[in-house]
Amino acid sequence: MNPATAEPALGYAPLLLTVILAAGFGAVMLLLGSLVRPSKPNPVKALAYECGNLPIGDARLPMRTRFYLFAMLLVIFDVEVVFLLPWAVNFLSLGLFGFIEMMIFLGVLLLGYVYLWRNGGLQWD
Amino acid sequence: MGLIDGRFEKNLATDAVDTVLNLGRAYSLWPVAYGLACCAIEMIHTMTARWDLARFGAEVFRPSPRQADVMIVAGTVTHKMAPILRRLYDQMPEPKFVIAMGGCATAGGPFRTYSVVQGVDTIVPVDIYVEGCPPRPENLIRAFVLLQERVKTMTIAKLPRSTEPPIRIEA
Amino acid sequence: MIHAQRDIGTLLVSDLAERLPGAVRQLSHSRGECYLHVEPSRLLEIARFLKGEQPWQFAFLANLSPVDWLSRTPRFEVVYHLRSLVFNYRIGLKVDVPDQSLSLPSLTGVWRAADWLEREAYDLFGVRFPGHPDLRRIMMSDDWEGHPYRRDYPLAGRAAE
Amino acid sequence: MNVSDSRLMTLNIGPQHPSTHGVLRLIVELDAEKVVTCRPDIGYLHRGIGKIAESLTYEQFLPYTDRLDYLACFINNHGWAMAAEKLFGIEPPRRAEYLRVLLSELARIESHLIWLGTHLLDLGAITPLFYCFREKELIRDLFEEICGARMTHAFCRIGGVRDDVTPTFLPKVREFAALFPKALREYESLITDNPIFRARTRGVGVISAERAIDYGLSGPSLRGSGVAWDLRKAEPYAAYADLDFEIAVGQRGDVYDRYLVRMEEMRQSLRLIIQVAENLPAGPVLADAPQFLRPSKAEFHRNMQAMIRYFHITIHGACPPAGEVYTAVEGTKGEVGFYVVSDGGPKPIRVQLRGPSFVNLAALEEMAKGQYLADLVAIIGSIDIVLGEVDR
Repeated sequence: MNPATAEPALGYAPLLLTVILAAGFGAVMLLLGSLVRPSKPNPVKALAYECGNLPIGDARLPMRTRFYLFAMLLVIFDVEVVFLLPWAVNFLSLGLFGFIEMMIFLGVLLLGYVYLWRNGGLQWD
Repeated sequence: MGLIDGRFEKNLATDAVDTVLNLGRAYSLWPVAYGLACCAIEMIHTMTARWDLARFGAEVFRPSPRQADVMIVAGTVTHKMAPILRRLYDQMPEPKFVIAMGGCATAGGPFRTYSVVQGVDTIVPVDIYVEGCPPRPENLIRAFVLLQERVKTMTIAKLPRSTEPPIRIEA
Repeated sequence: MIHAQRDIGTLLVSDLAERLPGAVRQLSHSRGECYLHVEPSRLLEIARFLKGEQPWQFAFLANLSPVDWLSRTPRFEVVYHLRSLVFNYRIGLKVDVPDQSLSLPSLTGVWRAADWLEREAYDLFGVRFPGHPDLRRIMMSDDWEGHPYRRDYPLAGRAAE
Repeated sequence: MNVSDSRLMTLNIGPQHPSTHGVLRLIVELDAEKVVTCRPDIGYLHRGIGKIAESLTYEQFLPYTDRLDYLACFINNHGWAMAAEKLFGIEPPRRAEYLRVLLSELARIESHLIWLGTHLLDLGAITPLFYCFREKELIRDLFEEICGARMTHAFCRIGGVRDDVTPTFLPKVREFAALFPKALREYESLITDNPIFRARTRGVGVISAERAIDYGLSGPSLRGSGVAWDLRKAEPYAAYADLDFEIAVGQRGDVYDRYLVRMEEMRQSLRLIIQVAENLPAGPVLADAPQFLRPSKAEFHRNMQAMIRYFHITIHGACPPAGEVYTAVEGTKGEVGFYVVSDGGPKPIRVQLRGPSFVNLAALEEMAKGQYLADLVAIIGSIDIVLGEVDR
């Protein structure tokens, strides 16, 4: 029975443990920080920093959709990289099958990228 | 400062915590990138390879005051600049220090005019004054060494009522 | 034909006497430089003439500096330094600022460089330039009273400050 | 593109900002990424140096000119000394003229090096800053060798230079002159053909020759647009007339051409330095105009009249004949002008300092209109402003 695909004996417990450990580590660090660091709040410190001036203008502005499009592109190609990671870890065990599967995945996304580039999605204005 | 500052008398535990905190603060004094005039050029020289402020852990010039510990006032402070300088100082997190670099920041320098603040200590509390117009890089490095000594004397323990003896003026 | 810098002044005065009579009061020399004393009312005319005319083409406004003579009437005088890059000529215009209006026509229409130079002249001396698109203080903060470069303004600033 | 006002974002690029090269504040209105208007707000370093000049004698004011364009201090001193000499009617000796050219060109290279370092730093490349400062330190050592100060040396005097150069100075200058071309090639290999640098600077911040002249631009900002105007050639002063060098001129007037102009200018400065180091005439370095200048120290110790005259001139200052003079030298940013009016007294009654950075900065709004915000940073770097000269 191939160990990788077998039902893990402890179920998903190890996964839960790592999540708790990771989150816990972060939380403890932040808590310790709030205990130790000096905190002297004052109204000027709470002001938005604008190169030394009083903040002018308003941050709530209608943003152009261009920004939103670039954000979406980032998400797509980042998630693509996330999928590469597990493959890279089990590269040998997955063998040729995994390789071909991944190449198809990358090919599809590459097609999307070329389509995007062709249609001027990467141009700013 | 959180829950433990100024709460306990000076004892073994606070000394240990002090040592750790002060070690971290003294050797990573991040200056805010804030050059006003001619002294700023000498400040950049101190940062680059030959004078190498990195040996003292202070080569990271943070553009935003939010991530800085030291404000080096390098140049002439004018009345138009004073409120901005004060606001930048207020927007820096504690513990923060000020180095008044050069004659202009220390006492107005050669510019005794209508538009120049005669010394930045009328605006922000200054820790170290550096003489020179502009000071040589060695002066600025000496200022950082002095500042590190001062940082090492900081403590979280409860300070007794008044630390220095009152100044007695002989009759 | 490019003239020698020495006799630019005389040639210019004679040329101006023909085309813009009465615009130039006198010609003065100082250390080898020639200065045209210009009627304040005719300043704009002369400026366009000096910049546009083919034989001169003073297209470069190098400097604009008011001078406060304090005890003399009229008290202020503005000195313009012009250069002709094509012929490498150099001339100075001296214009007395009329005391009651304390203003001279703005030359931003003729040279773009005059924009900031006039704002500085207004800020530090109080000489107004009607016709300037955006005449406000450039050096001092907007709520500053008084004009610091005047000779009756104390160097170390007024106590009220 | 009808831009309703509500969509414009007002951005404060304030006095404390890494890319404003000092305490310059820009109020920029942005339409998403494009600059709609960009109004500079200056005066944060206004020290009133022109007014200080009215309360000092000509010799006392000289160190203040160091603090105008504090990247190339010697060139300002040179300008002020020339203005005073013209007023007094003094002629500095040949050796002093040659030394002034040598030191001015060293100061020019030093200023262009810090321009290159910080300009590239703003565009995101930190390596050139450390490369340029390596050579800049060598130049500072040269100045320190002859006058003890690294930066604000006030080494010029009315009537010449303060002292003769030390015997080891010229060999060190030759050493520097031998080493610097290699360093220049090193910078150019890093930057000139770098595709990112080209993408960030080619066609950015364009200004035509006519508009540049109309705005009164001078120096590399003007020559970048194709106008071959350099005061060292147009009005040869000091020893520039008998030295041969070319003026670097660009074509398109964009950020990249201004970069090429300044790099070529460094080479021409080096040529000048080598020529002066080769045929430096012998002789005194300070003119002796008894009625205006102080006698030499040797003379001071020898006879009584010289001592009296020494103290008199030191305390009351020498009185030039009444008159006015406008002297301009080719600074690193452009035409550094001194308009001095004297009524015959020991102190000038009016000194107007023409700061090229002040005049060049006025053209920033036109260059930046319609460009991206990131390009605004490149344009500021390419005009190369120094706030000491902008605010005076």
